[in-house]
Amino acid sequence: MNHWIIVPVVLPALLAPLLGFVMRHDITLARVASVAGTVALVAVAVGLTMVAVDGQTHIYRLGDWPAPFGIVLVLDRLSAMMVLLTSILALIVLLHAVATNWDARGRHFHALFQFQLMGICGAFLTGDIFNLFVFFEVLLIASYGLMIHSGGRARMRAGVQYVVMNLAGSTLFLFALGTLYASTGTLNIADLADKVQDIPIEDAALVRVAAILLMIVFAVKAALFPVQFWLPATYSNAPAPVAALFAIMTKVGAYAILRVHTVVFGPGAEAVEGLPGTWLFPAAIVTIAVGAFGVLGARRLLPLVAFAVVGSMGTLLVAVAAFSPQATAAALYYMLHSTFAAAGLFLIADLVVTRRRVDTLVAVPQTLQNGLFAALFFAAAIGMAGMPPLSGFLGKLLILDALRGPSEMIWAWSAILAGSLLTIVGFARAGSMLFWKSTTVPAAASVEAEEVSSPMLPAGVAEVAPTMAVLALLAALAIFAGPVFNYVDDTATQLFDRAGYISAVIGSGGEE
Amino acid sequence: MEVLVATAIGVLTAGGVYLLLRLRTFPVILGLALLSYAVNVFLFASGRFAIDMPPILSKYDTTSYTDPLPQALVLTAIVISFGMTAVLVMVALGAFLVADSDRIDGDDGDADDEGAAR
Amino acid sequence: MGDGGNFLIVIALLPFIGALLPGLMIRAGRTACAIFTALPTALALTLVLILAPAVMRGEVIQAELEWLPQLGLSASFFLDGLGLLFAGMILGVGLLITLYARFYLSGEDPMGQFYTFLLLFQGAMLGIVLSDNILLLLIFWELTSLSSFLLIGYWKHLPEGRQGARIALAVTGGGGLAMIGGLLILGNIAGSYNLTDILRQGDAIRASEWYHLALVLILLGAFTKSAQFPFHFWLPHAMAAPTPVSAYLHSATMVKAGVFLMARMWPVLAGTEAWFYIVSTTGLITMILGAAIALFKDDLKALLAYSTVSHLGLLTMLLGFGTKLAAIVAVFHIINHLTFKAALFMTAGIIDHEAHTRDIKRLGGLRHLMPVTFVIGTIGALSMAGIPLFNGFLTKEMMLEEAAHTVWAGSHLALPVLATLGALLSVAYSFRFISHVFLGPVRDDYPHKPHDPPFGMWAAPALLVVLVIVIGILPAAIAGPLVAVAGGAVIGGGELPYYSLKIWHGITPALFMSVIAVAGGAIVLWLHRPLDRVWITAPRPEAKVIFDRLIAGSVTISRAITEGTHNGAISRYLAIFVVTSVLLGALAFAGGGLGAPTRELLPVPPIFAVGWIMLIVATLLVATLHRQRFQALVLIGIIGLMVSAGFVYLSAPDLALTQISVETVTIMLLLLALHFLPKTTPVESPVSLRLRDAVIAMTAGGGVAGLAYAFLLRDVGTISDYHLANSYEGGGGTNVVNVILVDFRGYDTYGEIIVLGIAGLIIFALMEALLDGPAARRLRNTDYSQNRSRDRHPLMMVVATRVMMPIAVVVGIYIFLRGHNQPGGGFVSGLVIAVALLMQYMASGFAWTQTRQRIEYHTMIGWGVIIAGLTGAGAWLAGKPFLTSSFTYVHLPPIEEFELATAMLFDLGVFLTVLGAVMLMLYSLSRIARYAGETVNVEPMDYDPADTIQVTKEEG
Amino acid sequence: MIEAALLFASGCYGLALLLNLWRISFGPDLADRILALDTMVINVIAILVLYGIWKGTAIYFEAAMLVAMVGFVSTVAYCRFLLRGDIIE
Amino acid sequence: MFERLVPHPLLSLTLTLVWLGLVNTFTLGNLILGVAIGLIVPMATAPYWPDRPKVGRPMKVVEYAVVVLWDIVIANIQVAAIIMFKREKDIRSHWISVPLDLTSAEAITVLAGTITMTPGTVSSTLSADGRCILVHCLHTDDPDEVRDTIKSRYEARLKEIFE
Amino acid sequence: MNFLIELLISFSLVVSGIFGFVGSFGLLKLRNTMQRLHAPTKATTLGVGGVLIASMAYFFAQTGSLSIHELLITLFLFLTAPISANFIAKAFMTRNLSQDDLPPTGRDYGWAPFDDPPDTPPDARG
Ligand code: NA
Ligand code: NA
Repeated sequence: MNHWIIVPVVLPALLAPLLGFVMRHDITLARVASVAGTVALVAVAVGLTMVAVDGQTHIYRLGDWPAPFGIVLVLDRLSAMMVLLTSILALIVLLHAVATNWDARGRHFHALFQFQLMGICGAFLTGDIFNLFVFFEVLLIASYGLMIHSGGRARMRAGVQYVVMNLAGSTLFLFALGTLYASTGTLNIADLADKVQDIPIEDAALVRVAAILLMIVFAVKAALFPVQFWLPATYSNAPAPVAALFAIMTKVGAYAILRVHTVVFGPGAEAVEGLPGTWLFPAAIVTIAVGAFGVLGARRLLPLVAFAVVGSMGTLLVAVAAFSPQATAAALYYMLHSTFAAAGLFLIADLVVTRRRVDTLVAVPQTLQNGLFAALFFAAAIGMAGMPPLSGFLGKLLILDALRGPSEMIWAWSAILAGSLLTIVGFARAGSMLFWKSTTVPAAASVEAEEVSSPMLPAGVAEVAPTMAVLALLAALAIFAGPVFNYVDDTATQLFDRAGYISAVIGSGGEE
Repeated sequence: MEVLVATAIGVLTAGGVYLLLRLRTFPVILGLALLSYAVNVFLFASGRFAIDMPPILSKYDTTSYTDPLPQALVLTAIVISFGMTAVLVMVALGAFLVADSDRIDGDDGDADDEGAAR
Repeated sequence: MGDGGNFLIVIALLPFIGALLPGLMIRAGRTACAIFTALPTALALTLVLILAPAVMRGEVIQAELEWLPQLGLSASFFLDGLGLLFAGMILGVGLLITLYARFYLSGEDPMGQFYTFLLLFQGAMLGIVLSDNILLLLIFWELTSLSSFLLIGYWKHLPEGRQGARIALAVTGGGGLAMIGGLLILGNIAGSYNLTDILRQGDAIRASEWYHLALVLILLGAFTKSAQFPFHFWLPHAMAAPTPVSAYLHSATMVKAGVFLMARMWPVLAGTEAWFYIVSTTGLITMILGAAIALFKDDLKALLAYSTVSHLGLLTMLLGFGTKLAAIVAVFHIINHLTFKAALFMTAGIIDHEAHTRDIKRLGGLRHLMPVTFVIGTIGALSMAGIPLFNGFLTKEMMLEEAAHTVWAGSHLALPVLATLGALLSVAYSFRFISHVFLGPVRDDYPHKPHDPPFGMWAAPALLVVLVIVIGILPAAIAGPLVAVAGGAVIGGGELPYYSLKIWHGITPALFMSVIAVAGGAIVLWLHRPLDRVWITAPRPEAKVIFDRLIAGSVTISRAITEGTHNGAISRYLAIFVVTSVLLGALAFAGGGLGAPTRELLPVPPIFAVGWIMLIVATLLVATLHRQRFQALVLIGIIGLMVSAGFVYLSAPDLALTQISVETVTIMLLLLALHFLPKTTPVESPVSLRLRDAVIAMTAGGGVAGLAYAFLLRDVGTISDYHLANSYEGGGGTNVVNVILVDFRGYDTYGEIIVLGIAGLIIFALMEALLDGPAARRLRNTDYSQNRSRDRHPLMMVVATRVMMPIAVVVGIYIFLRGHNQPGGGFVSGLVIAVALLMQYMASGFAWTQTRQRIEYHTMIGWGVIIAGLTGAGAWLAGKPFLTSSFTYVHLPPIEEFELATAMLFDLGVFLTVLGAVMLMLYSLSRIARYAGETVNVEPMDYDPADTIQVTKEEG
Repeated sequence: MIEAALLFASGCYGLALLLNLWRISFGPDLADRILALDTMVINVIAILVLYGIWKGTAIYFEAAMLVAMVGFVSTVAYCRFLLRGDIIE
Repeated sequence: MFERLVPHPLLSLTLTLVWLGLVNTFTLGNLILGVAIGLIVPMATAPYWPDRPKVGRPMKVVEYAVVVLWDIVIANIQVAAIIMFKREKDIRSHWISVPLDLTSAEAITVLAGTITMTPGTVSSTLSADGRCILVHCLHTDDPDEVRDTIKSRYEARLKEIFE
Repeated sequence: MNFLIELLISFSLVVSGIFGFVGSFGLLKLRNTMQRLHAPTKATTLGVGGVLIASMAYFFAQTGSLSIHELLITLFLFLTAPISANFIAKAFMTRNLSQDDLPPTGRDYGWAPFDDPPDTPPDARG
């Protein structure tokens, strides 16, 4: 058994208490440790991805109990990819937070950050549905802390809403799990898949309820209509690096849908035949619209970015809703892209908003390095809106290409393309206001504002580098689209190989 | 018995949902507390009921035991929801102290007047 | 792929690589910057020219790099006649524009940026014309939209620039998105996204049921890019860009992209009725409308812009005719239009640059002041008017000839007449350009005294007008081969139709039409003043205004939708969430059957029924009396008590212990918080809303109850038989629930204690943040001490606690130690000790107790989490997976056998975390209270009567 | 005989609980409600012990003990809230 | 030294008994563990109980306990009778102020507790200086007699025990 | 099981039930809060006591060994019930009464809820 599989959970879980309880008085030490830990996490994630490339489903039996009785971790291409994505994103975001001093604006940033990573990695790696709940809670509670990091009126109020919404979601999760256990008597995902297969439609009412409730739970995380309302206020009020890290949180929801509703309730299970997609698809279409309207109608930069995230989740889930290997591969590629795109946009938005001091889309005096920020914003916006040459365009093409069923095509294509148009127009309006119109406002107009706060220094390399790194990743995703897609394509194939998953997890008792 | 527990879960859920939809943080917290009771009992019920068969193994006789797994799950859920509630209480208190309002909806227009000044 | 292919890839990449240079070179000076921009362009042009002979021989040069083969996207390029024509134009004009811009832009303009954008645009444009893969083409297509956005908005201080850029992006970007759809459908029909493959399948495509949809979508892309009616309006607004941009993008290149695409797709899409009517009609309307508007524009660049619109319409119309001959005419006109229009734009730029105005009404008589410019401008304009000896004449004649032969909706007259009208208007505005700008008397009120610019500035247009004349006179020799090879590419190979490029074709219908156009044009110009007045007063829909309204409307609607739905009303979000869950749950339930019940109902003892009544009533009371917050908390106490008792009855002693202790601590936290919160909830929501919520709540409750009832009657086999069977042997404990918690599913518990630890951290962090911020002020200023009892730490309570607390600690230890085998465990134990400490805090106050506290709570949580983690990791030493437990039975002679298990150590981690977290939470809340002005007590109780006695005695 | 006595006792405590519920619902003073809750806790302790006798097991005993302990702490906390507002000063 | 190691011997004894009560099975191992806990826990919690109360005559405790238990049984019957059979308007309640001779906090607490646990009386509060107990009497015709009973029957005995 | 023990157990249970009920009945019946305070704090003590005696007897009869953990509950209740009553009484008094409604302490200081303890620094009053 490969002990490295547990390391993405245990490493941050051991580091975080040290950060929170031992190093809490020394920010420099905490920074060094936190960054070092995250670098190590990236290294481990790379290693695990290389392990997973062999196409095997690797099992880690916690407590040495056999599945389905104990909890197992499952490392396959999908979970490895998600952990790798998380760790890379985390490293970039962390460097941004350190460079911009966000981490010092409140207590316990690094500890909460590492706990959050632990929760996310745990959610990706687990092969047990109740354990998925537990790690959802770990990542959520850490996110509550990060969300309200450094306080402030608007943030606190948004924080309350965020917490309440997710507590409601967690409650529903438990209702769903109760129903699931009551109807199958097991919690292991592979075992569930096995059991659900055997449930005839005449006896499927309960398991169907469980399936749909679970989907709503995941939809809340994935910001799917009509449970997406919480996201814009949360993301736009969160500290920007946190919002950037949250880019992966929506993906946790999408991942859970992929994992659970493909393996357990996926195609071929008579009991829930067609059930997951029926609702997911129209909801995803509306989500695209919600995101697009939000971007176009935004009065402030951060909500604009947040709505763009909503829109991108809609696009992603439209592809997921097809529940086919081909569309899933496209969705996975787009997931990689949209995670970095959203993060990049939040990071650059942070740099801009910090200097403008407001995020309202009105003209204020031009800040230092206007050109630099304009260029970064332009690139990030291109990424988010899915325009070439960055990877979003390819992702969108892949999704469009994968959705060719006549009925889904008309809706999905219209929504994605029209949504893109509104998004582009919205970003153009915003960018024009932020970087072009602002050049026309004489600095004297807001002398008062300048006087009350200290003058802003130009951004150093350290502050800009993380954003640039994200953009470089988007470019790399585009340039190396072929190999990347090969990986996600095989990932999707593996994901849809339910029998292989079941036999790997419970069949042979796991490989050593 | 089953009817009573099911209805109790239902009433707890209904009360919880009703309070969850209120406009101030405190009743919402109460609502979540009720929901938490409801869901704990619900989850517990997924193991079905048995009277006087606690899953404490006895050396002497080989009686049957109730399903222990949902109990363990409920324990985990109770602890987690305790942590969550504590955080929510604190965040709600913080929001009240900072904003001088314990309204939970952001519709009184004050979310904007800071323009999210950082 | 041969050398040619390699060249092709280099050509496609050169502008992008070059785009990095200007930015780097700008410090070396403006000229160096221009040179370094020209360098890649020139290099690429050279390479194109090297490849040209082969293309002229009819070869097609191809190159392919794999990119995303799974999608059918490859970086494939090919160079055929059409590509050659366009590549030559793009690079050639690009070079001229680079030169021109060097002189045109002022010192304040960031030139590096300009050239970077220019090269990006050039690369994108070049990519379009060289792409052999329609997905690749789409990528370049969108890139032109983006780079032109940057170029149009280059003068960011001008509102027109910003607006124009956005309009252009919205229209062309939107069209591009439609085109994505169209081209993907096309690729689907053809089974390949390779252009060469697609071009071979014209018949299959035209026969497909998807043809019309694809056609419309692709044409949307082409029409928007080429400013066809009704999308023509963006082009004039793009004129806010610096003139080099206008000359490059809006005469020579970008606007031609749409025409290029129609030409490219001509073999596949043309030839159907739909194509004919959509394309030719659109072209015709655009031609006439553009010309008419151009006639009345006073801004030189606007005039030229609308004339460009008109000429693009002409090209579109020609392609729309669907005949091979018309297509070839279109190709030829592309060349001609390029030459004169680029020259004219540069002329306009020179005039603007010199006279500081482009307003025709403020100009006139410039021929005396700017003779060189006059010559260049006049030649360009005459060509534009279609006057013989200039190249514009040639294609205008051919166009009129084609129109004369084309039947439109059964009418033989419609097209010739309308085409003549278009030509007439074209003559009129061309003449107006000459006469109102250059002719007439010299004025004395120019904003700036004009004179001819330096050579560098007029060299480029001069070169172009030379071409105008040379082609005009010797068309077959100069342009013939190129037209042949490009036209051949457009019509998709096969025989070229008969045509001849010459000035005199004899007495043809086109000649008559041409004469009418010139004469009529002169008359219209003569009548310009009265017509202008009519034009100005005539009501007409202004596309730009409509577009603005459309966008403003969209924004307003978007805003209304967004802000109406995302208005921060979380109570509504939650209502939607609940309704969604119930609704979808019910639908899912209805979709499957429910087997017959397999379980008997258990009997209900009366005492249980009483508990049920208590619970129901208490819940209802909480819901109805929740406004009295304290009272609601008291009532919640009943629920907790009843649920715990229920757990006992239903064989879950561990749950009962946990529930009751957690509930107590929760209530403590709520009470601590409620101290600072309002004590009552005001009545805010109307009855209707409360009723709605009640209905939602009851539905949800009913649903959950039904669900629970459904499964309570039905058995299912579960995995927990394994847990019961292996708990003692494998886990070393008889309390199966505890063994599951610390062993079978210890990983869950590990996550769970981390949740608690994080909760503690967050609360602490939040407390610190609050005491740092404005909340601190509020706390300081609020008086919480009204109507309070005067005894803070009553003697009786203190004394009772002194006895109670140690006992509670012993109970805690007991519950901890027995947990593995009997109900209890680290969690409950932690809570019991926490409750004991809490009792101590309540009795003697926080400050007094805290000073006697030896272990920091932070440390306790940290140790808890680390101990649990290390216990889990300890299994690695034995080569076992994380959290593998081990246990042994120890026998020490005087004592009976007892068990040592790593699970206990893990449970110790749980214990420490729970205790630390709870205490840290309480600590944080009381820090806030102390901040709110509570005094700190130094004595354990308010007053110890024993002290008085002593004092009295000493005094006595 | 024991069974009958158990039944009788549990009937008494059941009724007692309902009476407590009445007082807790109608107060009138908050002190009454706290008192009623406190009484309810004591009644529940008795019921738990009765249940233990009925089933002949000591497994539920800790629950009764814990109820006794936390019941007291809650009562004090509720009262302290009314008395001082801040329950731990 | 002894005082530091065993700050409250009586408490240690109590805790050992509590432990034995908890495990509910008397074995040597449990006794050893109980004694250990009885020694360790008071040490750990000693800071919260700074001054060891003086218990002068421990044997008197037994006598006191018997008296109180007896009174409690009687009290329950009397109060039950009042509750069940007395009409509301016939119940004559009184506030009684009982001045104290006791000064030890522990003694006062035991007295107040005893008052509450015995017939028809509830000790409601102390005076601010802790020298007087306010007792609420459910039903009596002679409040002074109640006060005298409290002082003679309980306070006197407690004074012997604690001082 | 020995009849006497059975009798003892049954008797204890019946007594316990009666007093348990009477306590709560008094809580309902009595006229004001202070009076109501008497009912449960007394009757339930014997009520629970009865159950505990029954339990001890029952388990002694069953297993032959003395079960003493019931005494722990008694210990708890004897320690806590007076404190609870004391707090509830004070809660009632603070909310509904004043020093004037009560008999005098006969000393310099009033009753604890209404008067600061001796030696209170002025800033700590209230
Ligand atoms: Na009493
Ligand atoms: Na008494």
